[in-house]
Formats: sequence, structure tokens, C-alpha cells
Amino acid sequence: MQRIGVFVCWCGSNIAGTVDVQAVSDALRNEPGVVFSTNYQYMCSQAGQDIIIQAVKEHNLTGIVVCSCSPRMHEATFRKTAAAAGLNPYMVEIANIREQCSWVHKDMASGTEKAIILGKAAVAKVNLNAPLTPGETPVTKRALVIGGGIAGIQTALDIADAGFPVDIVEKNPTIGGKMAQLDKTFPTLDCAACILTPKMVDVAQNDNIRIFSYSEVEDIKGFVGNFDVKIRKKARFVKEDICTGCGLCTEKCPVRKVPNEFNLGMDNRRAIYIPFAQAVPKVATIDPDACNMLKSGKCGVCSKVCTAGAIDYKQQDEILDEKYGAIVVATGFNPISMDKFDEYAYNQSKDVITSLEFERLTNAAGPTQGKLLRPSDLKHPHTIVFVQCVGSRCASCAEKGKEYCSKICCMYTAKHAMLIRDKYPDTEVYVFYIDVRTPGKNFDEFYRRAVEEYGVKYIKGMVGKVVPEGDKLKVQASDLIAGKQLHIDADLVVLAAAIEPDKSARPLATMLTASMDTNDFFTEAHPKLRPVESPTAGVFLSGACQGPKDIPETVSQASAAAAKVIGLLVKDKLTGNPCVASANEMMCNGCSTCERVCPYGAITYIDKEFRMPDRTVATRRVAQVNPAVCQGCGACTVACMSGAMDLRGFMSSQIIAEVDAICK
Amino acid sequence: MQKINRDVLIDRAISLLNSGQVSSVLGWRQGEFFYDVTPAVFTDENDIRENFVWNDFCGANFSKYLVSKTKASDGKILVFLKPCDTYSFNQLLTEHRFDREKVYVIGIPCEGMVDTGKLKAQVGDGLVSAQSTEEGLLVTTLYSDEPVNVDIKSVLAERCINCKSKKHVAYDELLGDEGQIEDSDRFDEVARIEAMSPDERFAFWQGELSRCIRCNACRDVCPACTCEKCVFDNPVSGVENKAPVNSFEEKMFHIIRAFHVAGRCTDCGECSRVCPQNIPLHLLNRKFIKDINGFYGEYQAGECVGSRAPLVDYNLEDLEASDVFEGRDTQ
Amino acid sequence: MHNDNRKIADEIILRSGVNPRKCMKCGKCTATCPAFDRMEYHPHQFVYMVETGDIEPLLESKSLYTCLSCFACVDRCPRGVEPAKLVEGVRNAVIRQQGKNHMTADDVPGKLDSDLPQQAIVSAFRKYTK
Amino acid sequence: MQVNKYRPLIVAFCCNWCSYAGADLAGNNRLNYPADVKIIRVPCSCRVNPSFVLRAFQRGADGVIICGCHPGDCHYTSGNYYTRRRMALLFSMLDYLGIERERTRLEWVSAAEGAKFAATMNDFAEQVAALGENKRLEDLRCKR
Repeated sequence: MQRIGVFVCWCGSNIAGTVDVQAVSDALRNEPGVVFSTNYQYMCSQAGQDIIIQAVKEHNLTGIVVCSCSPRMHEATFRKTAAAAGLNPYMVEIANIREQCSWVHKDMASGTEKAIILGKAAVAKVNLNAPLTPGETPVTKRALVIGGGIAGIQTALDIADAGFPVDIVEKNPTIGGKMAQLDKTFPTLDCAACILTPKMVDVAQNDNIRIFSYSEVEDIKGFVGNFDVKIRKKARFVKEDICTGCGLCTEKCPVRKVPNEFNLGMDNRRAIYIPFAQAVPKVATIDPDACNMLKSGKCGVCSKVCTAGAIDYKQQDEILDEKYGAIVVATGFNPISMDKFDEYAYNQSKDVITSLEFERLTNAAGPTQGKLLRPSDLKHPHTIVFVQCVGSRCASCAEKGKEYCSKICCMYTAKHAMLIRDKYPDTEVYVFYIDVRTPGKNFDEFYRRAVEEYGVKYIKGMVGKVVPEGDKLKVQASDLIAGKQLHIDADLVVLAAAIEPDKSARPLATMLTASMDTNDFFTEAHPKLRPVESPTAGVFLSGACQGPKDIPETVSQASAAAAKVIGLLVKDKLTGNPCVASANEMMCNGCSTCERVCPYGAITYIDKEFRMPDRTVATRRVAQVNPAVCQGCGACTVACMSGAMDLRGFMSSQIIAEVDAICK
Repeated sequence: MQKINRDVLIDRAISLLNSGQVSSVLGWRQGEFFYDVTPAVFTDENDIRENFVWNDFCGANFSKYLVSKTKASDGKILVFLKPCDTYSFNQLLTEHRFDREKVYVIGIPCEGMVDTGKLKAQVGDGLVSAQSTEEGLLVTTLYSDEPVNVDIKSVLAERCINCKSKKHVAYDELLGDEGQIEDSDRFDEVARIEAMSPDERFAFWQGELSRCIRCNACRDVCPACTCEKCVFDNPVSGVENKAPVNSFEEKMFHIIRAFHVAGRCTDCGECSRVCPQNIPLHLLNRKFIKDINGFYGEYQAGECVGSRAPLVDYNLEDLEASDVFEGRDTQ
Repeated sequence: MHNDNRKIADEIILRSGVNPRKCMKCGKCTATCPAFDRMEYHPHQFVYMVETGDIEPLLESKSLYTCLSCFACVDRCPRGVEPAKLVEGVRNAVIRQQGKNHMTADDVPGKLDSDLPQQAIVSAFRKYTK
Repeated sequence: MQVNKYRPLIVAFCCNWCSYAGADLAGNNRLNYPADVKIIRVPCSCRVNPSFVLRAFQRGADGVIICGCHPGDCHYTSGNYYTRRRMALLFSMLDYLGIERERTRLEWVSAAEGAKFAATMNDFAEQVAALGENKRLEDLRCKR
């Protein structure tokens, strides 16, 4: 049996004005378990708290009920008071007789009656309270960043600058991501390489950062502060620490016709390659699908020319086991496939290209050395048609496009159009749009410049079809404002393809037990207030894996994620909220129902041996709640049919006791 | 009349048993009366030959027994499942309630089972035997000299008249012909009750549920009720009650039970079959199924293993609780 | 009169099963329309006019019959609006509006001709009883 | 005038993050609602087990209202979506059994909606009062 003390606060006249506090403390004195009851002018004052502390000592109280203002106001205060008196802080319950009683009821009689009932409910609850101790878990002071694009780079640099070690896992041979493929960046038109490559070098030179390039995350176990991650370092058949990146091998390799993925297949690379000149790490990689030596054992040229002796045809994939305290997802995006958009003839003509291909075409390091030449015949195009929203805002056919707006296309198309008109003023540039969406600092000004200063022809309407005819592309489109159907003979058509999350995101989310939306974008813990955290504790989101983003937004989010990671890693220990779910193993069915409603992935199952009442040993599948991950919402407690799952601090029996006290 | 012959079942059971592929067989055995066919475990060839029953009274759904039998057995268990039983089988697998590897399922076709209550209502008490023939059910009773020929359709169980599926959704082997998912009118009765006035509904349910004697047969037979410890037996659950005090307690029991199996109930109808008071309990479960189908899209529990039940799922655009009654009568 | 138009528009929407509100005015239907030059009102205008209830001009327009029902607009529409179905809906509305060539089951025997293919009767019946 | 008006007993389950804070705000702004409403704090509306609702009715409550964050605003991201399904089905079932549908309600009240909280409680209390005593669900043993 508990020994409960009841402390009724007057809150000056805030409570005492509408509630007869003496009557309340008198009535509650007769409740089961109550051994002491009093009232005082300001319970939260030092003098009030002293009354509580003294009563605890004098009456050997095991539980405290404070009838006062909202627990949202002073629950923490009274918990500290209890702790100061040597009680477990979770043996305190508050009856809210100010905000939810004296302030909303005018009549003394009904106010007092309700205050007594609320007090009784709190007493009934405390009778069933148990001391709770927050769990503590140590924090591994190292972060993992998955993805080495601008988002991952920025997050890693910020975390490393705060003094914590960071590992970047990048599936490609180099970091840099999509931004490395871009030519200029809006709205300032500085070149992507000029601002990105110094950051890549910073990453390479930072003592706190390790880069696992050409590597993938294979498995993730554990929880916030304590993740165990398996990383597969794929064999690149070149010893990373010996290769100097001189590039001689890539010139001598006899396999010349491997489509160059960095230039989106618009030119070729060798079987041994360095994706681009500023790659980090600047190390050659052998493509095992193309290399003659690896396929048939006949060649070995690269090994012969490599003076450093870095080539190792026998290299195997390597599995690394690493521990991390926090994980940042920065898996980025890709343009969607244009295969299903037959109307734009993407697969029929080399001169219908995506915007990302256009970036490579205008990039000085691209397949045309930056000259605007159309892919089919390397002639200068004179009429160029841009089509916006290709696959974006596409509600009718999920298999074709995406329902959301890809966000970045309006701005990069304006950029492309402007750059063409700047370099080649004799070129006619048409942009077909549904809406032009340019919120963002200096964004609309940028778009207007394309129209007003550079004479880009923006036409409200869509392209209906593109038909290759001779060396022209017959473009049929509508001009909705003029009410005309246009027929344009274009030399080049550029499609603003919708963007989608990288394919690696979905399996990664499964490993992380992080939630995703139907489009495979990672879900944030709160769409407004916790936008860079995943609902799974210790997992943070950076860049386009969470939703379409341009570079400035990506970098902001990357730094925000880093700040959150740093906030986690500076702690030596994580103190949990003790009001978490726990399963009574003897009653657990192991049915996985609770696991399905848990938004945090806090519930796992183990097969455990039990001694049964008939002295046999049975192996049963039972739920385990990780208290470091559980946030205490209680969804699982209702999903659980057998009632095995309960929530500490808000146990079913406690809530029922409150219900009974109120309905008595 | 069942299209598949008892001998086919027995031969298969014995050959699997003798070859050592299974160590026991879950089948039907005659109870006190010929019409009380009860589930039984067979491990012996002769026992099967003599006592294995397969006729129009084999209503029992064996899926639930697998939970305890697979734990108690080292070898594989052969189980005969009618189409509607396979749904319960899958639902239990979804909930990890037994080890699939320890079960060998033979799917058998079912032409519907007899409701003994209906039969007695037609021919009277004192049933002695019933012979299934092409023409119908030839029934003899203590009180009649001549056997009575009963049209089998007129004595089929309600769940069989409104059969939802003659297709097996799980099996290792099939005997006989595979059927189709049926177009059933199983929600008509629910709709009829919904169309009553609130007072009529209350009177209807009070009339039904006040007969409840809290024998727990519905719970004990239900393949969705396999909890290690039922909340109604658990003093800390807050809903424990062993015997009813007033009409609301029966309702509380039945509402909570229906809620616990909502989204998991395959509508096998065992609850109503075993109720000694003939309370149409399936109408509670079907109400939830009908609502779930109407509110959140068609969902058949047990149709496939691993599906996400409607109550552990959500849609951002789900209807609001206040809109549940939209388009229905006002009071 | 306005109310009448709205009623007709709602009927067209109901019968065609098309939700013109889904249209985001991109004009891809019009861009893709092979009969553009012969149409007074173009597919996107059809959708807009039905949406706003501006039905009268549509009922009188020749555009109704220049639509080839090639369904290119249906195929290309990114929002799944299906303009061609609306055009058919308006055609139907014209027929209903005239109210004269409505067919009932009783009319069928009189129109029966032994040389007439069964299918033609059935499809005529389908069309003119809508 | 209101002397003979039936005073119902109403149990309100409020989620800690939105609705309980909304109730506090109603208090801060001194917005009146009947003292018949008694609030029980739960971490999230999804903590409310349908059996709690039935228990309240069994013990003599005349009305039960559950308040949670607006869809999309749940502190735990998805809790109120589960609540919405559970309560929709429960309310529909109670109605099916002939129990007055006006005795139950699920309402979304944000921490900023003090006024909505008070208005909701006034409205609900009036609605339940109009029904009178909860006869259909009362438990003889616990009769007040």
C-alpha cells in the first residue's frame, strides 16, 4: 500500500477563488492510501516545496499528489522536489485544478466538486505508480553519413569541424554526387565544380573524415547512440593507398568503348577509369564487367604501366564492421527514366535529352568540351525546345511519372535557357511550362532575367509530341494564351525529367527501420518542427532523400542535420524517457502486431526459452521493446490483443483507475 | 453431400503417416452423437481406418489447433483444411503463431456443412443417423419409423449458404477440385440490422446477447483468439469478468472480443457454430468486416500471409470518426 | 438559364466519370490533338468550359463532331482527366437536349430489320438510351 | 431555469501534446465549459484503448470524448491515424448495438485551439445532457 501525501495549492486566488481548497484537501484525506493532506498558498514556491519535503520525511510518504496548475507547467518542478525528498520523481502525479478547473468554472460548488474528483483520480493513479528510472545508454562518438553528394559532404564537414569522427559511405568510386555533374548553379551562375571541388578536397584532407568510396551499407543493427553497421567495400582491383591517381592506366587500357556513366553515356571511358579529373579519392577503379583481364585473364596492360604497382586483380570485396552513434542518410536523387514517355521520342532520337544530360553537354569537362553540339551530328543547334514537368505532377499514371512537383526544374531550365542565349544569341530558345514556380531568394528575378534580358520564349502550354523527321525534331505544342497549336522545327529538345529518390533508399530504410512515404522519400520526425530527423531516433536526413531540393536548401538541411548529430554526439550518455512500453513476456503472443504500429522501430522479436507451468521448456517468440528507442506513444498497447504490452507511467491499470475514480 | 470421399482422405493420411512424412494427423472423430463430430489427433493407422470421420457434419476449423499441436509435436502434423479454414491458417501464420514447416496441409473441397439446429428443427429431436445421398440427407430419428429425406440446402449452416470462398489460399497438396472465391450475400443481415431504428437495434441485441452464459465457447473456438492469456482471464487488464452481472457486461465482452479480432477475423463462423445459446455472434464480426471494407477498402483477413491488417495501418485520407454515420439514418 | 447549364454540366460530369477539377491547365491535350485546326474549342477548353458550366456554346459547336475520338488526349494527360470522354459526354448531352431521338425498349421491335446486324441494334440501344 | 437540467458525466481523454495543451489554453483564456467534463491525460490519443471507453460507460459515464492532435500533427507522427480507425470502428459498432451515437466523439484539438476545446466541450456536454442518463450502458453494480 502506498503512503500518499496530497498537497492542494491555492495559487493565490487563482485556484482558491473558485475552489474551496480546504474542502478539497479534507475530502482527499479520506481516499485510500492517503495519509497526509494539506493546502498552501503557493505550492511551487520554495516554502511550498519545503512543506512537501518535510511531509515526505515526517509521514514516510511513498507517493505525492499535487492539486495545482497544469502538469505541463510544474510537473518537472514537483518531480525535482520529490527527488530532493528522497522519493522517486515518478511517484508524483498532478491534478490539474487550475487550467482545467478553477479557470474554466465560475461556480464554487461545482468547481470544488470537480477538483475533488480530479484529485481522487490522481490519488487512484499514484496508488498504482511504480518508481521509474530512466535508462542510460552510452554514445559511440562517431557518425556515419550514407551518400557522398553535396548533402553528405556538407554534413560530414560540419560534424568533423565540431571534432567528431565521421565516415562517408559512397557507392560510386568518387564522392561529389549529382552536383559534380552540373555545369553552372542557379541563381548566381557560379560553376558547380569551382564551389564543390574545394569542399571535396576539404573532406579528403580532414583528419576526422574517412571516405569509404565504392562501398555500400550492407546491414544496420542497434539503435540511437549504438549502431552496428556492416559496410561492403567493393573490390576496385586497385590498391587505394598505393594508387597515385596519375591516370596512365586509364590512357593505356585497350578497352575503349565502355559507356561513361559520369557523362550519362554520351561518351566512352576505359575499363579502368577515374570518373573525372577532380575525383576524391583520386584512385582508379577497374570495371569488372568490362576488363579483359578479369573476364578472361588476357591483358594486364594496366598492371604493366602502373609504376606504383597498385593494380591487384585478385582483390576481394571487404566487409567492415563499424560502430556509430548517429547515422545521416544522404542518398540523394536521380532523374526518372524517360522510357515511358514515347510522345517525346527520347528513345528515338539522340537529340532529345534530359536536363542532366544537357548539363554534361554544356560542361567544359563534358563530352563536347562545353561546346553546345547536338549529340546526333555534333552540329550547333539553332532552335532548342525545353519541356517542363516531364513526369512531375503526373497524377494519372503512377508507373509513368510522379505526382509531386520536382521543385528544381523551373530554375535549372531558366538557367539553361539563359546560358544558351548568352553564349549563342542566334539560337531560338522555347520553354514550355505549366506553371513557373520560383520561390526562393533571387529566384524569380533570375527567371525574369531569362525572359526580359535574354529573350527566352516562355510559352504557357505543353508539348504534345515530338517527331524526328530528317535532321529536325517536329515539335507540336500548344500556346494556351494565344489559343494556338504551335509546330516548331527544333534541333534539340531538352526534357526536365522528374526526380526520384535513389533506388538504394528503400532497402536502406528497411535496415534503419526508418519510415518512408509512398514516393520513397524518407519521412521526417515532424514535418514542420523536426524536419531533419527521421522518426527513428539517431537517424537524420540530409538533402534530397527527404524530398526534392535545390543546392542551397540541401546545404542548409545538411548543416542542420549535422547540428542535430553534434547535439547527440556531445553527450556521453543518453538518458531515456522512462515512460516507455514494455511487454509482459509471459502473455506475449509474438504476433508482430505491435511492431507494425510502432513508428520508431523500437520493437523486435526474439525466440526465448521459457519454463512452463508444467515444467517443460518451451521456445516462444516474444516482443522486446528497446527503451532507448521507444518514445512512449502507446500505440502498441492498444494494438496488443493479449494486453501483454503496457506503457510505464500510463499503464492500463492506472488509466482505468482514473476512469473509475471519475465515474465513481 | 461432400464431393470428396472419406476413403480418399484416409488413404492419403495413412500413406503420409506410414511413410514417416507426418507423425500425426489432425482430423475429425465422432463425439457422443453422430452429429457431434469433434477434432482429434490420430497417430495410428487402424484408428484412422475405424474412427476418422468425413461427412456433412465436419464443420470444425482445425487451424487454431496447430498453435498448440505444433509446439507439442516434434514431427510434422497433417491437417485437412476446407477452403474457409485456410484463411484462418494464413492469418495465424501472419501472426507467427506456429511454424509452417511443421505442418503438412491437404486442402479438401467442401460443399457446405449441416447446421444441426436447423436439422433438429425440421425433423425433431432424437437424431440417430444421417446418410448423405445424391437426393439429400436421409435422416432417422428415435421417434420416426421411416427415414426422412431432408433437402440438404435447407439445413446448411448460415456461413455455408453465404460461403465466401471455395478456393484454398494455402495448401501443400489439394485433393479434389479447386473452387473459386464466391460472391456471397454475407453482409445482407448486417445491413438489415443497420437499417433498423436504434431502439430496434438495441432490442435486437439485448435479446440476443442477454442469452449469453459466458461459457467462452466462442472465444475458445475462435482461430483469431489464440492469446497466451486472454484479457478476460487477466485480473490486471481491467476487463476481466468471469460471469455477467447485467446485460451490458455481455456486450462489453462481445464488443471487446469483436474488436480484438477486427481486421483479423476471417469470418469462418466458428463462433456462431459453437454458441450453445445460438447467438449470431458472426454478425458482430461481420459488422467490423463490412465497415472495414466500406471505410478503408476491401480486405480479407488471411487471404495472403503477411498482409497488413486494417487496424495496424492507416491512410492520410481515412474518413473521420464523425463521418462514420454519413448517409445513414439519423436518430 | 445559368442553373440549367450547371445541371447539364453536372450531368455530363456524372455520366462521363471525368473530374474536370483535376485539370491543371497544362494544355498537353490540345498540344497533342490531331484535329486542332478544325476545332473551334480545343480539348483543354472543353474541360474548362464543362468545369465552369459554360455549356451552351459547347452544345452548339461543330467541334463536337470534329473530335476524332483518337484518345491521344486521354493517353497524354498527366492528370488523368480524359478530355475525350468529356467530349463524348457533351455529344450525349446534345442528344438528350434534343430529347427526340431517345429510345425506349418499346421502340426496338418497330426498328427491327432482319438484315440489320444484332450488334448494331444493341449498340444503338446503348447509345440512345443513355 | 436550468435547475432541472440533467448534469451528465463526461470523460475526456486528451493527448498530452495537443489537446491537453489546448485545454490548458482554454483555461488560460478563461473560456468556460461545464464542470461535468473531466479530463484524463494520455501521452497520445492512440493510447486510448476502446476498453477504456467501454469501462467509462460501464461505470456510469454518460459521454466519452477523445481528443488528439490534428491529422498530420501527431507528436508521434502516426498515433492519431490509428486512433481514427479504431474509434471509427468502435463508434460504428456501438451504434450498431443501438447505443446512442451522440455519446461518443473523436475530435482533433491543437494546442492553439483553446477556443475550439471549450466550444467542443460545451457542444458535447449539451448533446449528452439532452440524451439524459446513460441507461443502456449502465452497470447495475456501479450505479450512482
